[in-house]
Amino acid sequence: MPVNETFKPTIVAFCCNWCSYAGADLSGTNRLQYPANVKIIRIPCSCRLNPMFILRAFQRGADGVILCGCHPGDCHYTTGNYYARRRMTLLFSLLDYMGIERGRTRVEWVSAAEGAKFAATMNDFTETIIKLGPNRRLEDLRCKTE
Amino acid sequence: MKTWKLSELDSLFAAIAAAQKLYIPADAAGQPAFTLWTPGLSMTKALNTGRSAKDLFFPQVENLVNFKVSGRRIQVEPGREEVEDFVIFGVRACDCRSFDILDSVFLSDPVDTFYADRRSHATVMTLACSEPEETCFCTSLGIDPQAPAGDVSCWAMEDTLYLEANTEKGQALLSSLPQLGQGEKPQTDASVFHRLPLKDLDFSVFGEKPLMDWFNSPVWDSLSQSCLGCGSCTFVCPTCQCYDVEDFDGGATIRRFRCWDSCMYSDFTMMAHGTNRPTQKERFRQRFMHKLVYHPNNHAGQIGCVGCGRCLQKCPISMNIVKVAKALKEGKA
Amino acid sequence: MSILRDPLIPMVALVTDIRTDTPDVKTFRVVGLDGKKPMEHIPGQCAMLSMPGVGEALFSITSSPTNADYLEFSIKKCGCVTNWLHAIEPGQQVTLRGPYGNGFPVDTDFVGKDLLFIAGGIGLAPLRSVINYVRHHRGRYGSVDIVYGARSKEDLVDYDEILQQWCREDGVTVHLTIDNPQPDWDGHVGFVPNYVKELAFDTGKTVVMCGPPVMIKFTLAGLEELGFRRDQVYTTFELKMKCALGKCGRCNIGDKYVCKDGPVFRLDQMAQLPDEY
Amino acid sequence: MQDRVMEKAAALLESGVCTRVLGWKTGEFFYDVTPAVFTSAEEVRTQMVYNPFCGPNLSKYLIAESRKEGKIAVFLKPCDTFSFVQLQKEHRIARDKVYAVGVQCDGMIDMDSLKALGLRGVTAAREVGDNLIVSTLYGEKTVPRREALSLRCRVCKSKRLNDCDEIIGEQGGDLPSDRFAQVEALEAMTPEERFAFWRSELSKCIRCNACRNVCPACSCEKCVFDNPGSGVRNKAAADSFEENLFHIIRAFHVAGRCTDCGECSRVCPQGIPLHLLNRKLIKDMNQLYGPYQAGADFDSKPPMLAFTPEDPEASIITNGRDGQ
Amino acid sequence: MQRIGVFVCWCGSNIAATVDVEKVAQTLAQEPGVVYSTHYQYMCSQAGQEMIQNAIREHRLTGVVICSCSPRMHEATFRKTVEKAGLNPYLLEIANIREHCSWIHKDKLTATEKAVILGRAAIAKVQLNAPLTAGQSPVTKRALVIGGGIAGIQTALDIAEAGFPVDIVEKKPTIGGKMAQIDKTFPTLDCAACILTPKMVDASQNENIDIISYAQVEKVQGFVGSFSVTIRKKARYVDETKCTGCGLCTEKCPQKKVPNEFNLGLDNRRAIYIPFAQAVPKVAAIDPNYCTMLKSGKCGVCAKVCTAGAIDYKQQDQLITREYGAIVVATGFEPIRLDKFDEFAYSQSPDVVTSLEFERLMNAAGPTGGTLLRPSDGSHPHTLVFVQCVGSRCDGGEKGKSYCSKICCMYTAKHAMLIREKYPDTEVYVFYIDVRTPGKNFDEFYRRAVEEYGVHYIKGMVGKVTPQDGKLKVQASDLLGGRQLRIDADMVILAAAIEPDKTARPLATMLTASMDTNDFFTEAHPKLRPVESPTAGIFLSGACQGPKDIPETVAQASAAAAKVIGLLVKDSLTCSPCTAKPDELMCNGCSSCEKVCPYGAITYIDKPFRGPNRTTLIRRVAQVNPAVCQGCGACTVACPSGAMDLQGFSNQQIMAEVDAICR
Repeated sequence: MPVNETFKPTIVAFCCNWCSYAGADLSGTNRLQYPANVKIIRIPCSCRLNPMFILRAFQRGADGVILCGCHPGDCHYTTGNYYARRRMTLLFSLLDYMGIERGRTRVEWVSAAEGAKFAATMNDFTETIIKLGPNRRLEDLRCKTE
Repeated sequence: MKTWKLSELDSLFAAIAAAQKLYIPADAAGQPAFTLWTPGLSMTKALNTGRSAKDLFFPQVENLVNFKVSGRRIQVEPGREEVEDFVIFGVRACDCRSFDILDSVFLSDPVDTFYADRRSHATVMTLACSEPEETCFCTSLGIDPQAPAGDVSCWAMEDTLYLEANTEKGQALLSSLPQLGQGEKPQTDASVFHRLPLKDLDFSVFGEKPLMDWFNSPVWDSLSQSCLGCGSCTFVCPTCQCYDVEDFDGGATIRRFRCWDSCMYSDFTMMAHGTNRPTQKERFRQRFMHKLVYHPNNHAGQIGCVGCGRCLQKCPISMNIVKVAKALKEGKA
Repeated sequence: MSILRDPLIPMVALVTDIRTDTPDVKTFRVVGLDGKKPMEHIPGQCAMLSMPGVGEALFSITSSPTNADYLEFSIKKCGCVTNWLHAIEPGQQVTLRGPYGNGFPVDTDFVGKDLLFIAGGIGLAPLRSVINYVRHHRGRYGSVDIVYGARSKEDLVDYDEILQQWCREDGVTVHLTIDNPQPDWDGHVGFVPNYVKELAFDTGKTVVMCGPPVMIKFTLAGLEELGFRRDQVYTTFELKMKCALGKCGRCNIGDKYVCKDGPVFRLDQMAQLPDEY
Repeated sequence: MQDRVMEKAAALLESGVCTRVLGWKTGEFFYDVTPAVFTSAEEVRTQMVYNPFCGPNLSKYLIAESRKEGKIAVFLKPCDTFSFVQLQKEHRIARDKVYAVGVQCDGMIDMDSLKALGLRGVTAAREVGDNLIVSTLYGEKTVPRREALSLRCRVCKSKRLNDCDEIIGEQGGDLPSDRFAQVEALEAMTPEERFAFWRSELSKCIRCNACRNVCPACSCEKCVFDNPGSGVRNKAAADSFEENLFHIIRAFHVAGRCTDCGECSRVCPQGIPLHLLNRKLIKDMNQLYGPYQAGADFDSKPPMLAFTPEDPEASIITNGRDGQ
Repeated sequence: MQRIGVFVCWCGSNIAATVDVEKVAQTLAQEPGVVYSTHYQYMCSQAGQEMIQNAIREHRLTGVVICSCSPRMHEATFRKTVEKAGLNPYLLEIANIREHCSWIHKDKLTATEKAVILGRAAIAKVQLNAPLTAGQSPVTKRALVIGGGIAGIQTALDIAEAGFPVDIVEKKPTIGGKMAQIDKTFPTLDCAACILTPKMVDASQNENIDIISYAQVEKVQGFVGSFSVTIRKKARYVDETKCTGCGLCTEKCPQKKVPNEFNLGLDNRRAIYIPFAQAVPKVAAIDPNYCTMLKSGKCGVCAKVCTAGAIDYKQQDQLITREYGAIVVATGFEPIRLDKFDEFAYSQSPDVVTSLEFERLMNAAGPTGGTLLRPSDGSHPHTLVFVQCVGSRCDGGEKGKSYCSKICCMYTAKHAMLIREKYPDTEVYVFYIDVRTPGKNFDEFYRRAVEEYGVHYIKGMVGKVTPQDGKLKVQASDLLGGRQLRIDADMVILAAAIEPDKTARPLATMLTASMDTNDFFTEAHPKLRPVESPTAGIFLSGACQGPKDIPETVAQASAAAAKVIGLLVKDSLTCSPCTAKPDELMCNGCSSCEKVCPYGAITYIDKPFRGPNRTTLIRRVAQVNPAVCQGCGACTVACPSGAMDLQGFSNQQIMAEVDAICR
C-alpha cells in the first residue's frame, strides 16, 4: 500500500496506571516528543484491557492499538501483566489468522522510569501504522465521519 | 410460450442484467444464496437457497433514518437506501407464496414503505421444481411446485427454459428480451411429488378449533423442551417477519435501523420489569401458534408456512413445524 | 423529503415543561417545533417518544384531545428511555411518532353511560386523558366515579389536578385510597380492589380500569362479585413494542397486536386471548 | 448399540436410579432426532431412539436439568463427556443429580455430509458393514460410511469417556488426529487470502445464534451480546465489523473452555466452519502454553486463567512467527 | 442528564504556551452534558480550587472534568476539592493535557486539537461515573504468626513490643525451629542456642505473646483487618498448665526406641519426651505413635511418676478460633528428601549425612555430645568430603530445585572450618560448582576456611559415592585441574537443597496467598513490597518466601513486624472503592474470576434468584470482598459473561473514552 502523506492515523494507547502511564508522564516531563496521533487511556493494570476495547477502538476509527504495562515480574498487582500477555498474544494471533494486519496491534512493557522508551515506542508504532495505512479490515463504515 | 436454451442461460442473465440488477440462486462460499449476478456466476445445483428469497424485500438489516444530535437539538436526516428496479430469477413456488404472506403484513395499513418500495421495483421470475427434497411439503399447503406464480414463471425442461409472463411487469420484462424464442412446454411429470413423505400433512385442522384450544394443548411442554432458543428457524423461514428497531450511535451520526428479530429469543418481549413469555415454552409456542393459528385467523385462513422445508433442514435439534403441526393435531407429542 | 415518509420515521418535537408528579413519575409537555400541538388523538391512544441513541418507547398520551395546545405524557422511571427522560430539562428535543392504537370508545360505547374509572399508581396516566375528555363533554355521559389508589399520598399521580379540578366538579365523585396509613392522610386506606367492593357500585356502570396486573385481577374479581359483566369493563395495557404498526411482532398476543388492535380491550375480548400479558 | 442404550435407559428408570432420562426422540425421518427427556420406561420403549444420527451434544442441557428435582440419566458420546467435565469444572452442572452413561461411538453420520455427496431427497439409510445404503426419492445409493461421517468425526480427537457412571461399549483412548490440518492450511495463506476467506465465510452469518446457543461453553446466564449494558450488544450484523466482532469475541470467550466438540459448525445453518476459529486458539494455546484439553480432567487450570513468567511475548505474533 | 463542569488549567505557561486553553474550554463547552466550561492559570491553587467549588454549587454540577497535569500528580488534590463542595470525589476525571500533550508537542494547533480530544474522553467517561464511597473495615488488634522458628519469634517479639497481642502457632511441641538444631552460626561462629534460647524465653515470658505449640492452622476466614482463624491444638496428653518440665517421665518411660526427630533420627528418645533441654514451652508431650498406654492401654508409668499429675491420656485435640487483624507466615524451610540422589549413597551408608545432620553431630547437645564420630562405627573420621548444591541449581528442576539454596556455601565453609579447628588431623574436601559468598564478612569467612584452615576447595562435581570396606569411595572431577579424583572418605556431607515446609502449600490455599512454582510464598512486589503477600493482611517472614540465612531472616521478620504494626495501629482500613463488582444476575459462578484474582478477594455463594413463573433458582454467584480487592481488573476480562466490572474503570467508561478518542 502506498504511504499516504496526508494519512493521520488514530492510535489508542492503553497504559497501566502504575508503570506505563507514569512512563508516559516521564516522557512528558523530559519533553520527549512523540506524535499527537497517540491518545492514552489510563487503565489500572494491563490485565484490565478487555479484547473488546481493542475491537471497539478499531470499530470507532482507530488505526492502531497498543497496550503498555509493567514489565513481566514488576506488575503492581504481581500477576496482571502475565494474564494480559496471554490474552493479547491469543487475540493478536486470532486477528492475524483472520487476516488483520499484524502490525496494527502491539504490546510493549514500559516502566515508570522508561520515559524515553515510551516516546520511542510511540514514534515507532506510529510509523508502523502510517506504513500500514488506514485500518480497512476492521473498520465500521457507520462510524466514519462524513 | 417463450423459450431459451438452458445451455445459454448465462446470456439470458446478461441480457436481463443489462437493464437492471439481477439476483440468481448461486453458491456463495459453499452456501446457495440469492446473489447479484455478475458475468460468470452460475446457478446453484441445490434445490433452493439456504436463506429464503424474503431477504431481497426485507433484508436482515436495513437503515431507516439518521439523526444528528447537537446539544438539545435533533435533526432528522434521510437514511434509507434508494431502491432500483431489479429481477430475481429462480424463485421456487414456495418462496413465491411467501411473498403473499409477507405482503399481507407489510402492505396492510399502515404500509411499510421500505418493503413496498422493494416489492414494486422487483420482477420475480419463478422456477418450477422437478426434483424436490424429502423435506418439501409445499403441496400440503396448496402450492403447486410445478406451476409457480410470480411475474414470470419458468420451467427448466430437458435443454430448454420455458418462460411465461403472468403479470404486466412480467410481460414487460419478457418483451424487453427480444432474443427469446417460442415453443410449447412439454407435460410435466408430477410422479415424484406423489412420493414425497410429507405430502399428506393436514393444516386445515387449525381453523377448526378455537385459538385457545391450540394454545392450551398439552404438547407444548415436550415439543419445546429441547429448543435452544436460537433463531435459525426464524431467519431461514421465508415467512417470518418480526423485526427490531435499534439505534447505532456512530459518533457523528446516529443511525436508526431495523433488523430481523426472533420471537424465539429470550429478550424479544423483555421489558424493564420482565417479560410476558418467561420460558422457552412460551416463546416456542408463540412462533408456531403465530404461523398455524394467529396468522390464518387474521388472513382468511392463510397458514403462515409455505412448506419450503428449510426449518426441517436447519434446526440444530431437528424440531420443526411439521413435528409441531402433527403433534398438535394428534394432541400428543 | 419524500424519502423521509414512512410511519417508522418520527418527527422532532420539543419538551416545553416537566412536572414532577411523584418520586418516580414525571409529566412531560410536548409540542411540535412550530410550537403547536403535534398530533390529534383519541383518549387511550399512545405515541412513540424517543431520543436517538437512547431508544424509543411507547407511552400513552395523558392529555385530553380537548387540549388544543400540547400533548402530555406521564412517565414512570423504569428503563433506559424513561431514565433518560427523567434526567432531561425543558428545552430538550425528542422525536415523536403516532398516535397509535384504538383508544377508548368515547364517542360510541361510552356515550350516555355512567362511567366508573378505576386506576392504580401510574395506571391513572392513560385514564386521565379519558376523564378529562369526559369532563369536557360532560353532557354526553352519565355519572362519573373515579377510584384511584397508590402506595402512598406521594405516589398519587396528578394529585393537584384531582384535588383542584376533578373533586370540585359536579357529577364527578373521586374516591382516593392509599395502601398504608400515613400522618397527613385522612382519606381511605386500603387496596383498590377491596375499596371497589366496599363502595359497592351500581352494576349498570361502564368500567374503565388501568393499573398493575394484580390490581386488575383482583378488582375484576370484585366487580364480578358485585354483579358486573366482563363486557362492561375496559382496560388498557402495555407490552414491549417496537414498531407500533402491528408488524414487528413484539406485542402480538393471540391474533391481536396490542399496538394496533389495542391497547384498549374489553375484558370479554381478552378472555379469548392467551394470558401472555 | 441401539438396543443396549434403550435397554439401559428403560432399566435406569425402572430401577429408580434416575427419574428422568435425557436421550433422543424419533422424528419424521430416520435422521431428524431431537434431544428429549423421558420419564418412564414406556416412553423410552416407544419414543426413544439411538442411531448414528444422534449427533447433538446433550451436555449443555444438564445445566438446567441438574437444577431440577431428582436425578437425570444422560447418554454421552466420548466428545460429549469432555463438555460434561468442563461444565462441571465451571460449576454449571450438579454432578450428584446426574447419572452419566457413556456410549462408545464410531462417528456420527451427518445429513450435510450425505448432501455433499450429491444425494437428494434422502428418505432412509441403513448401515451395512462399512457402507451406508441410502434410499432417496430417486433411487437407492451405497456410500462408504466413512464419507458420510460428520466432518468433526473424521478428525475425532478421543474415544475416551470421561467421568461416566457407566459405560456402554469399550472405554477408548485419545486418538492421533490431524484436526489442525485446516488451521495450518489457513495459516499458510497470506493475510490477504485469510482475510478474504473469513470475509466470505463470516459474511454468510445471519446471527441466528445457533452456534452460541448450542455451545456448551457458551453457558452464560446472559450473553454479552444480549446485554444492553455490555456496550457490544447487537442483534444483527449491520456492518461487516459486527460480523467479525461477534465471532472474535465468542471465540475468545470460550478460549480454554472450548472442548472442540464441533457443535458450532454442525448447527450453523449457513455452513460457516466456525470451529476453525476455536481450533486456532486451541492450537495456539497448546503450542504456546503447553498441551491442554478442556474437559479432559478436573484439575488442570485453563490456559487463559494461568500463566508462567516464561510465557512468550505477544511480539511473536506481531513480529511474525516462523519468520513469516 | 449530567451537568458537567470543565476546568482547563494553564499551568502557568506549561500548558498555555502550547495549548490554546481558551479554545479548549470553548470547544468542550459544546459537548453533551457540559453546562459550564472555563480556564484558569493554576487550577490547583487555592483560588483555582475555590473556582471549581463555586462552580459546583452554582451550576449544580454532577460531574467535573479538569484538564491539567497528570492525575498521578493532582487527582487526590482535586478529589478533596470537589468533595468539599459536596460532590462525590469519584465524579471527577482528569484529562492529562500537560505530560501527555503540551509538554510533548510543539505545534500549538496539534496540541490544542489533542487537548480537546483528551478532554472529550474525560467528559465521556465522567458521564458514566457513579458516586463511589470508600468503605471502612475494622481492624482486630491482634496478630497471628504461623511458625515458631527464629523468623516467627522475632516477628512476634517486635509486634508484642509495640503493644499488640500476638499468637505464635507452632506445629512442633516447642518453638525454636531449625535454628535450635544448628550448632554454630556463620560468619561469627557464635553458638546458635546461645543467641536463640534467650529469645525463646523472651517470647514465652512476654505477656503479649501466646505460644500455641503442637498446633496447626485449620481454617482461615475473613480478610485484612478481620481474619477468623481456627487452630487445631493437637493432644499432647500432658496438661501444659500442670507440667513443670522436670523431665522425670522422660527418663522413666519404658519405650526407649523412638527416633529422635530433633537429632534427625541419629539417636532415640522416649515415647514421652521434651524435644530438647531449652524447649519452650518446657512441657513434655506423649508421642501417640509409640506410647504403649495410648496404643494398648497397658503401661501408665509416666502418670505414676508425675508428681504434678499432668499426664492426661484422655486429652483430645482442641479447636481454638480467634480473630486477628494480620497474619504473618513464618513457616520456614526444610531440607529436601534425598531419595532421588542415590549416587551419593545417602540411603546406603549412615556415614553419608546431610549438613543439618552434621550440625547435630557437631553439637554438644547432640547425639555424640559434640564429638565428631562416624555414625556407622563411632570412629573418628579422618577424611571428610562435602558435596555442594545437592538438589540446588538443578537444570530443569526435575531432580532437584532450579534455584540456589543460598545458605549452603556459608554453612559448609563453617563446617569445614570447625572440623579443621577441632581435629587438625583431618582432611576436608569441598566440591562446589561456584562458591557464593555475598554478605557482610562472608567472603572473608570463606577465604579463612581455605587459607587459614587449609580446606581443599575443588571446583567440580562428585559423580558417585560408593560404600566399600568401611570407606566411602568418592569419584569426582576436578574441573580446574582437569582430572578425575578418587577419594577414600570416612564421611560425606551433602549440602541438601532447602525447600519450603510441606505445610506451606495447604496453608497458602487457606490464606489465598499466592505461591511460586517452588511453593515459596510470593511477595506483593519483588522489590518494593518484599515482606507482604499480594493478599492484603498476609505478611511474609523468613525462608517461607525464599532461602535465607539467619541475619536476613531476622531482618525480614522485623520488617514484617513493622508492616503488621503499621496495620494494627489503625482502627479501621479505608478501602479504595475502585473495586470489582459482579452483576449477580449475569454471573455464571464459573470461578474464572477467582482463578485470576491475586488477592483471593472473590468467593462464591449459592443464592436464590427469581426464576420464570414464580419459581426460585439457586445459583452460585461471585462475591467480591471490597476490603481485599485492589482493583486490578484481571477478573473483569476473565469473566466470559461480563458480569464482573470494575468500579471507576467500568467497561462502559473505558469504551466511552475509546469512542471519544476515535471519533
